[in-house]
Amino acid sequence: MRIAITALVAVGGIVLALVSALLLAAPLGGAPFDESFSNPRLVYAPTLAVIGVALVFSAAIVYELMPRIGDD
Amino acid sequence: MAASRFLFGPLTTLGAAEESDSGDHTGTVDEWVPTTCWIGKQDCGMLAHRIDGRVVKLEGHPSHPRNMGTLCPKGVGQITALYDPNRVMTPLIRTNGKGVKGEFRAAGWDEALSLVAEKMNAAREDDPRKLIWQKGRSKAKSFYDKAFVNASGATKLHHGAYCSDAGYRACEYTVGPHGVLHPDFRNTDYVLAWGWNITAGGGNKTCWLTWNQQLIEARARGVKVVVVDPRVRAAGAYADKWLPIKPGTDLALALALCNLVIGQDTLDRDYLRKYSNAGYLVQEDGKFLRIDDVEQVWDETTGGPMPHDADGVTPALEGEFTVGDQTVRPGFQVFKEHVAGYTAEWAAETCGLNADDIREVAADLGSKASIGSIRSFDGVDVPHRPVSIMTYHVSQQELGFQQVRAQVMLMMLLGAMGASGGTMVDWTWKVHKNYAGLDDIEITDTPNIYLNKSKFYPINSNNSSIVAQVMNDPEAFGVDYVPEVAILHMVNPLSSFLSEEDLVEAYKKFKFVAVIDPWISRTADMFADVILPAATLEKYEGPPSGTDQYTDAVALRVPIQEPLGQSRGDIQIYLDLCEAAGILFGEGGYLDEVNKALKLSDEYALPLDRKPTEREIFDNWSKDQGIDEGVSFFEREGVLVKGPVSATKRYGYAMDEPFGGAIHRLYGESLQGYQEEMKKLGVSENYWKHYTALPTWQKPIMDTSPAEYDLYLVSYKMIEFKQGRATQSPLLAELAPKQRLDINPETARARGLEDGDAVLVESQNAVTGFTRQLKTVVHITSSIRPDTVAMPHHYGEIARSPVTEGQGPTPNVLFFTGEGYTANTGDQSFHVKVRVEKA
Amino acid sequence: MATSTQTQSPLLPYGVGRFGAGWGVVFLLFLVLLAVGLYGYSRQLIEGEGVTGLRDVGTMGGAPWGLYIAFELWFVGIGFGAMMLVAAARLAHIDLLKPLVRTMCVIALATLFIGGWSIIVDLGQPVRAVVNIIKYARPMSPFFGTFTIGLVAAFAATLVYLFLDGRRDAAILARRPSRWSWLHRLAASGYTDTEVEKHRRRRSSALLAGALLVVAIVAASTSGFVFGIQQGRPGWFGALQAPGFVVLAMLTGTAATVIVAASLRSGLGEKEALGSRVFTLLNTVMLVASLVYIYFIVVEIITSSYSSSLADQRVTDALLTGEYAWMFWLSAALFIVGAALSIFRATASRSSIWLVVVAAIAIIIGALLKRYLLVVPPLTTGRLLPYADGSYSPTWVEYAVVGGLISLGVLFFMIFMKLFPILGLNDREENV
Amino acid sequence: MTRLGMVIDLEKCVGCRACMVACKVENNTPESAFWMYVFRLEDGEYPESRVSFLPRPCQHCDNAPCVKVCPVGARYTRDHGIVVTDWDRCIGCRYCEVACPYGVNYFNYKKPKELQYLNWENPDVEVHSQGEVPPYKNPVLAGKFGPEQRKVAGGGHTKGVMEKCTFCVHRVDSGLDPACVVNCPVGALIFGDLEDPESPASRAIADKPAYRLLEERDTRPKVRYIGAPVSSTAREIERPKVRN
Repeated sequence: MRIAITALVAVGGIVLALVSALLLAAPLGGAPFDESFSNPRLVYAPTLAVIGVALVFSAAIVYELMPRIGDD
Repeated sequence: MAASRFLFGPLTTLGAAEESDSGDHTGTVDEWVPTTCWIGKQDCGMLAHRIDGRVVKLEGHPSHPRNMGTLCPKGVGQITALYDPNRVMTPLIRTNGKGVKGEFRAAGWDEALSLVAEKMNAAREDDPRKLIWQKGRSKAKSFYDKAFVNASGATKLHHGAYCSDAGYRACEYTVGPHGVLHPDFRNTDYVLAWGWNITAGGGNKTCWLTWNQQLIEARARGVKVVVVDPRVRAAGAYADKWLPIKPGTDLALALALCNLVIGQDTLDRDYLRKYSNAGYLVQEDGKFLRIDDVEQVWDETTGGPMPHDADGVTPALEGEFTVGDQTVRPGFQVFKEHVAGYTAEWAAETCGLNADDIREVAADLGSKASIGSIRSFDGVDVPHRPVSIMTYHVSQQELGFQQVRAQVMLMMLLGAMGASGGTMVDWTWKVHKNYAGLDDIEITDTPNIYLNKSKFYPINSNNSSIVAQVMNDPEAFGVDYVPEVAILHMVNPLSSFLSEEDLVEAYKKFKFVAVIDPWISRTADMFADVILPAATLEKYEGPPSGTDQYTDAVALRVPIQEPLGQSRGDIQIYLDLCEAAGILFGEGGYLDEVNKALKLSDEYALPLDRKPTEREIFDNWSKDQGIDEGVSFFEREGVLVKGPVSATKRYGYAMDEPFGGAIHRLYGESLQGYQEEMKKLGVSENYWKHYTALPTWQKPIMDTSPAEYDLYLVSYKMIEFKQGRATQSPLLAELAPKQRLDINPETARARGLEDGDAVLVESQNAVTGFTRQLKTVVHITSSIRPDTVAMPHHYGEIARSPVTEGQGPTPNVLFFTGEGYTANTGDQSFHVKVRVEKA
Repeated sequence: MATSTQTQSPLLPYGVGRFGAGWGVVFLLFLVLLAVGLYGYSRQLIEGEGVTGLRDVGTMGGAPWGLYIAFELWFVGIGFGAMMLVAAARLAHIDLLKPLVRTMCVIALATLFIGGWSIIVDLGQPVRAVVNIIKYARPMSPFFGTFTIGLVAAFAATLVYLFLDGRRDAAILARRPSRWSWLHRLAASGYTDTEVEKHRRRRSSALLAGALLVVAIVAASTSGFVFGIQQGRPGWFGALQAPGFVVLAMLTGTAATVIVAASLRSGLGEKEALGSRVFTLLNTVMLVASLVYIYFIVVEIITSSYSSSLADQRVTDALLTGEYAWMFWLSAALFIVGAALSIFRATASRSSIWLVVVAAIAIIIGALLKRYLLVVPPLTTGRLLPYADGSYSPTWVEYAVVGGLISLGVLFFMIFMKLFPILGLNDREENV
Repeated sequence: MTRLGMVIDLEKCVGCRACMVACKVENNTPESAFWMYVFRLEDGEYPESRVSFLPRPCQHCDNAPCVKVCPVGARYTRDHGIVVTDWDRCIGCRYCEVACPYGVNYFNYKKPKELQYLNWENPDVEVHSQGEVPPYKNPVLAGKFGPEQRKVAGGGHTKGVMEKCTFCVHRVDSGLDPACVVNCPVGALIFGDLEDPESPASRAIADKPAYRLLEERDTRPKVRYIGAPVSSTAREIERPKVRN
């Protein structure tokens, strides 16, 4: 259970970071030919990416600090 | 919202929302007002963009022939002349002593005007010669200047030493029109840009802008350009060849070219016979052979002397003949013999050039002149001699007058003066009164303050530096008075003339100096008793010509807003001043003189008993010109394009009376006459030695300076400041922020100088031994002869402007006036020997 | 246990909770420096960056990036290096470094923190930047798009590591009566030192250390990419930039650790935990990293000397023989001296600590110069159009601000060491 | 698709720098900021020295390095390929500037108003003008442009923000040519749609070889040059006031 929740937080963080950086933020790659390259597809997507990254590491805190739930 | 206010509010670190009026165009009044350029000399048509009464930009007027919708950097930048916070905004009256930095108090117009009127009238009553009036370059038509001079009886001094007056005198004397040499750009195949920066210098009649447009068009056509100049700079990109001539030796080159052209026999004999005095017979004493007061030629048909104006004569150009007991030779023969010693090798040695290059120029001139060819313009046949010389400020040197004469003579040999594609002087071939006047000077013992018709300068261009020398020692020049009151209108003699110490001494002698100017010039700062603030762009002025030499047009300067502060338009100031002085009304009064100067017909003449507005004057003038609408036509359209200039006006050959009836003076008989008279009256050789019938090479006096003065200093104009009134514009000062000394890398290396180093430049007067110094910085450029250094003009003119602070001095500090440094016409030389060392 | 600290207050180790006079003087000194920096920065905020020596490339002939960016790279490089050491200590079970893990974490946090601030002070619109970066940051832009994310990640990872790694020591301290026990209790956050917890600690610290290593290398590389991908700036473009950044980070992180460890050793009189063997180990790391880095410099110079591009040549010339030659050769000399001292130390019979410290100081200064040389000369001399040569010399504002930033880092460190034991407590320490 | 570009005919340019002043007045740019700059260059030794001129607006690259590196998307390529700066978003990091090989970026290191020529808010000026002259105002420059409605014209002049040539976006959007092009006395600057073979720009390069600056950097500028390329040994002379 502890491991599952930890993994969930970590994977969630990675997914959030990747999705927001690659899909929600401003487009990557190529010669930028129009205005859309300058705007994130979702405003504050970079914040989400940062939160995602932070989540990955806080998974460790979750893992170590989560109150005993009864699995061990 | 509050958050964004916090984040983007007008905190100093953010400032994003500083423009609170972003994008809201409603309620603004957006207008375009036509007017003409004020800062340059050719009065380009302009449109002022005005938003809510504030002019935000000046653009070229698209239909003005001279600029066709474009402007030069000065034209665009002059918006800062309009809104210059350092302009004089109220009349000022001096509160401290003269000759030092001025202290002024603001005064009302009434007080200032009545003070000037009182002083001016006192001088006039005492002796009208004691009133001096001087103006910098007149913008547009100077009718109101002329009217003031006539109404007040003031002595008019010339506008500036920079101009090309020696060249003007040479052209007036030799061929008639008022101007110096420029090409018929549309038709020429060969341009000898002589001492004249073809892309940054401007022409003598129009500014830089029109010439460049015409040059670029001509280049596209394939015109060949040869630059003769110690410094090539911007012209280099548009020159096929650069002849880096040694300063002061232009006459030697011109004479050698004449010799070569004669030698290769590429002569337009027809022109020489018909329109010049080349066939006039010259006696051994140098005078023309005259019978019954008529100059004689040797008629080849009859084999004897004939009056030059006799029908059907064919004057001999060469040979030696005997008439009575006289041996006579045609003027051309005299000239041919005179120049025979001026070989290509000799000139190469003298001018620091290559003999082959000189021969190539002569050969090109000969072949490209296509002597005998004709071109037709709207059914008018005009000789086509597509070779031309462009000459301008280069005339301001010791040998300037004769040097330009030799250049004109070179073109005369080829028949190119006034021909299609040839060399022009003025827009038309109207003969100036000096053509006769300069040939017929009666030297007087009691010359006026600028030594007009004196034994020193019989031909005289009116140079304020000489005026200063005369004022400081009138007896030495036989002058019996000293002027007491000066009215200086946008002129700054202290900087725009030379020999500053003489000028300072002289101006101290003025009991009263009134200045009309938008800025406090150095002269005003030191000597003005009263400063009357003139408007810049916000006034009526004109009418300026709009011709580009091919299309004729006329425009008008229309105020683009009310005069700033308490400043007034120049015309308004003269109306007010004349009213205060009691010379406005009645016959011979200012209004009467305005009517005459504008040639207003009776119908539109200004009434002599009522003070008109500036606008009224131009309304009357416009109507008199046949523009029914009056001045509002110009207020709406800006420019009246009249159409193409006809060939009969443009080409001397094509005029109803070819060349306006002037006989071109290859042989300058009267010049020799002046020399004889000057010798008799006892002046030093330096004054009379350049008065010779034919241009004669004589080594410049500056070359006798001691050997340590091993560099020639020449001066030049930059496009950014051409015509002055520009160094105080922050936009233009930004382009050319600092005075500098152009120096060849080799010369710099030899002195251990690097770009940007501070240097002392010291000049030496070879006649008096005086030296002068200034400090500037090094600008290394390969576009200059190693034995020559150069400095641009117009720095150091305006005294009271933070923009001009630290820009550096004018090179005029280093030049001398007087024997050896003044042409025989009284014109300033801008050549001197200097030494340069690290400061 | 530190014996010298037991005379006055036997309670907390390593001077935690006790603010001595020496500490106070140093603290005050840096506080003054910080105040000067703040004043300088306030001038910059009010007047604009015209008060700095920074100016535009091209016609203005300046460098738009200067001291701030050079120090930023230097700061974060030290931080990333410290992170790598932390990770290495855990992953390779280097027990010798255990007492220094917390020190290295704090070094990393302090330098990353002031590194971040160095970017902020360089910006024309700092407040706007904070908002716009979290709103609009573009992953394609190495500097703020990815690098700031890297910086945040590195900071977060180190913070988490420091926190979890310190719970046991905090719990030990929390049991002792002091004014700060509440803080230590908070930091301990319920740590009981049970076997289960120890087990979790081992697993998670290994994973975290791995993450730390990855994040440090990625972030250090990204800061190399800020320059390495710029085709338009002669002297920057190159595949070696990113690995060079990683190696230099490792090198400077180690050097900084050496210097801090030596200061702690003398300041805290901690000869036992920070024994000669610790320095020998760090010296070995420095030695390897400095040799690799010197090799990188040589490769870089040889490559650019053969560059066909005149503009690249010009930058190389400016470095080797021109305006910046003194700095370049000084930095090279410092690296070589550092490496030589390390070699000497590694082979010498006597094991002096000061030798290592001198080598570390030489290297860390050499690295700073190298950072300056990376940023500035390509901007002032690396021109592709015929602009005249540029110049850049920092103004007092920049020196003051950089001094302030360093002070900020030092103060951060000094405060931390009074709240928590800066060195890890001995394993023999009583159980919680 | 319209791609607006500029053709610069070096065979015509006489280096007068009128375009620079026209740009400054049009966009009211601060001192020492030359969105349009004209190099005056010299090459070779006396007497074979050669002078040449090189006008340098922003190159408006198709593959703009500045756009790629902008961390917040303040620098972007808008309709018709014009590269602009959103001065409302720019954070002043100058990354665009260090990435640009052409040196076209100008940062506001000081309060621009103090350095502007048309600023009429200077207290000294107010005293002199006696309040008669209305303040400088050009609402067009401060406006929002295009479908994206962002502030990109020369109206920003905000301290701590980057600026550069906009191809006079405010003029181009209303069908006018850029100020420098309109003002060039010798017609050396030509503007138009590079995709449209009938545009003045396309016609100007139709029968003459044209090249782009620093082609090897693959920035693909929309500014084309006609005439002899500038020699790599050319040195700059007659620099304007370059530092403020």
